[in-house]
Amino acid sequence: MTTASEPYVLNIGPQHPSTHGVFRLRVVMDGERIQDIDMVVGYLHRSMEKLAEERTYTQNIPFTDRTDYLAAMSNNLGYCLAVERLADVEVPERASYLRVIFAELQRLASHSMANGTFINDAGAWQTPLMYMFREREKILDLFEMTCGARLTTNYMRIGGVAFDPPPEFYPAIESLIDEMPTRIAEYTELLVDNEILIARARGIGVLTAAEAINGSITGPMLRASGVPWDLRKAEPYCAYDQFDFEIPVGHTGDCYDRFMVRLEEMRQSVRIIRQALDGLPSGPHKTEIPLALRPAPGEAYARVEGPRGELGFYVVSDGGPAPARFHIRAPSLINLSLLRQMAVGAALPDAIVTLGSTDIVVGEIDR
Amino acid sequence: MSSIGIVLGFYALSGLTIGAGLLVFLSRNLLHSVIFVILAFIGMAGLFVTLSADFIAVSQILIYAGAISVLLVFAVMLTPYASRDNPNSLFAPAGILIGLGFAGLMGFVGMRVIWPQLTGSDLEAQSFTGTVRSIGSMLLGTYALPFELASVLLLAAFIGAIALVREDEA
Amino acid sequence: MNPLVIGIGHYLAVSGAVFGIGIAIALSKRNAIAVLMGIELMLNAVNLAFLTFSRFGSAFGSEPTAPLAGHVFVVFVLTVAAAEAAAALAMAVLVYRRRETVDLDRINLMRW
Amino acid sequence: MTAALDPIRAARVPLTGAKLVIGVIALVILAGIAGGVGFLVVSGALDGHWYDLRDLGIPIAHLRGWLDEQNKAQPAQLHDLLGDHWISYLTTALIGAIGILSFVGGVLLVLIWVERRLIGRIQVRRGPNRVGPYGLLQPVADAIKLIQKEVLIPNGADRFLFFLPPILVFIPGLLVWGPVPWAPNMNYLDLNVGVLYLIAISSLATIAIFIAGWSSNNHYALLGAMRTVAMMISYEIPLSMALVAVVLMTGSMQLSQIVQWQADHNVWLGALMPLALFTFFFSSTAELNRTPNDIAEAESEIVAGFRTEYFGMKFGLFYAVELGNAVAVGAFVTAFFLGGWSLFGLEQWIPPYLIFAVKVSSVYFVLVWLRGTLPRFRLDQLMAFAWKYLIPINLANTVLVAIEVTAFNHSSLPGVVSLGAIGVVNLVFTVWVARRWARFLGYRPETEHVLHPSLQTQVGGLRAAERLRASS
Repeated sequence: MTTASEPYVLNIGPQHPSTHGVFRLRVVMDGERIQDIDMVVGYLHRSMEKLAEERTYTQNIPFTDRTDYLAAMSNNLGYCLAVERLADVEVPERASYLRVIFAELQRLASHSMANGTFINDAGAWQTPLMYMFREREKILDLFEMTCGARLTTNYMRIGGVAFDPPPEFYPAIESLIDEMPTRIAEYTELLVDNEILIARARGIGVLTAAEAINGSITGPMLRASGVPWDLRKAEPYCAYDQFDFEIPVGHTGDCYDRFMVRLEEMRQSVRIIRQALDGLPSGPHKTEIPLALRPAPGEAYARVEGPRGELGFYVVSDGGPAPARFHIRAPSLINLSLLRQMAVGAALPDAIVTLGSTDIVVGEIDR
Repeated sequence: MSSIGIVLGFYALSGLTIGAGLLVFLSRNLLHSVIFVILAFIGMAGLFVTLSADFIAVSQILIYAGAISVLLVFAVMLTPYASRDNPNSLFAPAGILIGLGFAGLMGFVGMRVIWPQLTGSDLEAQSFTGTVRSIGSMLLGTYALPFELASVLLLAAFIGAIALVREDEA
Repeated sequence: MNPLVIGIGHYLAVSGAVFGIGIAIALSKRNAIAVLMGIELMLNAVNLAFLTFSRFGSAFGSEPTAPLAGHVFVVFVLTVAAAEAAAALAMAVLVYRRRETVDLDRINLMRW
Repeated sequence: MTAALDPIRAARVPLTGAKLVIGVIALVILAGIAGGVGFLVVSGALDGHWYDLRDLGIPIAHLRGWLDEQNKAQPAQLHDLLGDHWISYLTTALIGAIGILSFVGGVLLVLIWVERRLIGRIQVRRGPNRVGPYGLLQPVADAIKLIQKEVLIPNGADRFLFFLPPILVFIPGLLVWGPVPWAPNMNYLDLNVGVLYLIAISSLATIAIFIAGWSSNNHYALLGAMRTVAMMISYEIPLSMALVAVVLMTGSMQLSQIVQWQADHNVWLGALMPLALFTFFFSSTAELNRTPNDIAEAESEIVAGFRTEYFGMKFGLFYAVELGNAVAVGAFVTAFFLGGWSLFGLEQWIPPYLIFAVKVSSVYFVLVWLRGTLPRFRLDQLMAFAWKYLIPINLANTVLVAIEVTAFNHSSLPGVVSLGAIGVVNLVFTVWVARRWARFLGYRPETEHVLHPSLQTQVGGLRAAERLRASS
């Protein structure tokens, strides 16, 4: 005999505290159990990939800020790498180092945000989020110091970076990098050993390595599932092959592992920034390129390890000043695609925690 | 009992109880009638207080207003929308007549019989100041067997309810 | 009867009225849950009568604690009421699951 | 640069000479007042007089005596109808009710500010600091905003049932303050079934919340209501069992007697029965819907639970009741487990109600602290914790306490020895049973605990993943 209770539809979003933006989950529930999830995206669609075909290569850089607005630097970097590959532009050594520094700072900021909101979704009343925001603030101040903007940085240029950091940048980043390990230790002390967090996140939203690879999951989610894969090591770009760092790899692929992998990656980022600062070469920060760059007809794909995963930019040139085709491989969208598999059969709170652990940015999903 | 507080309290509370009881009967919506039945339970608890039965009054609120009413609301929720109205059956006229007859009979008997009751100062003397201790010692002394039986009954009802509503795991 | 001197009669009248309402509800409602509410009201009325006699009549017992026997009975009635409510509501839910209704007029498998 | 970014550090003002002098003067004045009061107390000039403000019950008793004198002068007719004491009863009842209500109301207004400031401090920010000095008028501004809001009813909601719940939760929220023992003679509603009364009154709120969730015609509200009801019903049992231990130990259900017992034996029940204290506190947080048990209004999951559709002053009532209940829980934890108004004899010098208020505030602070720190459990975890964990070990605890009380009542040992033995036994029992039972239920911190990610330097795909898996 079964219950006569009927499944009902719960609309989580588009306005909901834990969808991290305008994104809607149409959940079919039986009591508190989730029977089906329908992900409705597109509320933030701005048609960026099409718009990019109307603008010059340089004009497109600000667009990439606005896809993943929590990791603008990484997006800038990926796009510039793709165009550089297309147009065969050489990047000075100093620019590569600066790119690494800023991409890793961005990773720190983004992972702070991801872990903070994850704990928030698990129910902590904003305190861990505020703690992590404290460090993120300082990183954003560094961005502001260098390029005048905090979120939509528009800092990388084709052939280098827009500005050399000002002199006051160096003491500020030194103090931040010195402080950061103690702060991460503080988070570890506050959160990692927390019984409630373990109870909420252990064994929830498990993805095995095979499932993750089948779903073309990338980034911390893939690493949490136990696959040692990181583009910075597998296919080093910029100057990553000159730095010494390690890839944190999780054990079970649950939400807790994702949290831990992100926390560990923050430590590794600090390590990379430290090495890059110590070895920062002098020289020009940019190769001059023509205002209207006209690459030879052809196509290029460049990928970087963004905070959320493999961030790929595919650019096709027909010889004109604007890309003929432009496509972004957005890790948020692809990581989100397995939410249904992870959350069906779980309870509603578990689904929310799982969603929090996938660390989506709706601007990147919808582009 | 002629002190003005008790007299006023008695009339107010009996009015509340009987009125709420009538509204239980008259409400069209089953959930509204659950609300009114809770009100009747609370009025009844007030009447118990006027009888200086403090323990029973508080237990009444705890068990009826706190527990049984939640069970009632749960049962209403678990049944579908269609049966959330409160219709009368074919027996309604007969039922109302029997109810009226019984109420009239009891009222008549209560008012007409000269009860061998305590009055005045004897009644004041017997006002129970603390009933808990006595009830406790009686429950575990004179009435120990019924008390144990009652606990067995509760356990049986508990297990029975779970067994009835439980879904098969398989 | 002096309306300003409350005695057994007044309480019994209230008890009778509530009991009558309970009977009327229990007999005339079609919904099983409403019937259960009627029964609970009747039990309450009985409790009131118990407590009334316990309060007003020490003539019914000789021991000093004897009047409180009424209270003890009420405790038992409360117990039974709680048990009964749980079991009856479980049955109502079960009947609903099996037959998709809690309408007592339509639960007539055992009529004849 | 970094200092300016840290709001707390930037807010710290250096200590100036003028401030130091003012502080020293204030301390001297305070010491003088304290000394004067101490002299008065020691000389016994205060004891029992109407101006003995150490216990507001004494002036009230004097007032009653005076009013009863006046009562004799009334016309005989009125006297026949209303009796000897009606003026004094009426007056003291009014004074008590107004006193408690205004205290609770005032405390609520202040506590909204306190809670927000404290949470702000915990979260490395400042909290409300714009409206009035130090943001003190923020609750008033909030209340004005709430009152101004338009009254809307959700589509398809049951009008009658939608308006009822804020009132229905408000009544028990006030009634629960009746039996609070403020001081030896300050008990407004000193029922001899006080403990039972508390449980009964707190169970009334369940139905109101259920109706609130159902009548809103909103899935989130219904989910929240279901969660609340499930949790409140479940946690009422361990809560009552913790109180059973208290009642067994003190032999009374009267709150004033419970506090008096603790004062007489110079001991806090929380020290004697740590398990009961923990159970009561944890279950109260569940009944209150506060972190870590705030699943009923889990913001990140079901928006605001049963009160999703409530706004304006209806929401304000829910909010006020919730806050008031948090303070009330502080009061009851204090009365049952932290010795109430007693402080090892110091209540002769310090007004007992001040001791009580300080204890209540500290419990409330713990509640705020928890709210600012912990994530939240899941519904089934909480249910399992109540039914599988708290209830069995509290049953065992009840039996243990019953045995101890019998031994205590029959022993002729001095109180220090016997109560100390009871405390030690209970502590050992609590720790041992808590651990054993958790193990029995399958809690394995060694295997399920923190697993730090392994650090790799080589990349690879699925095969590498399998290799890693096999090696770990």
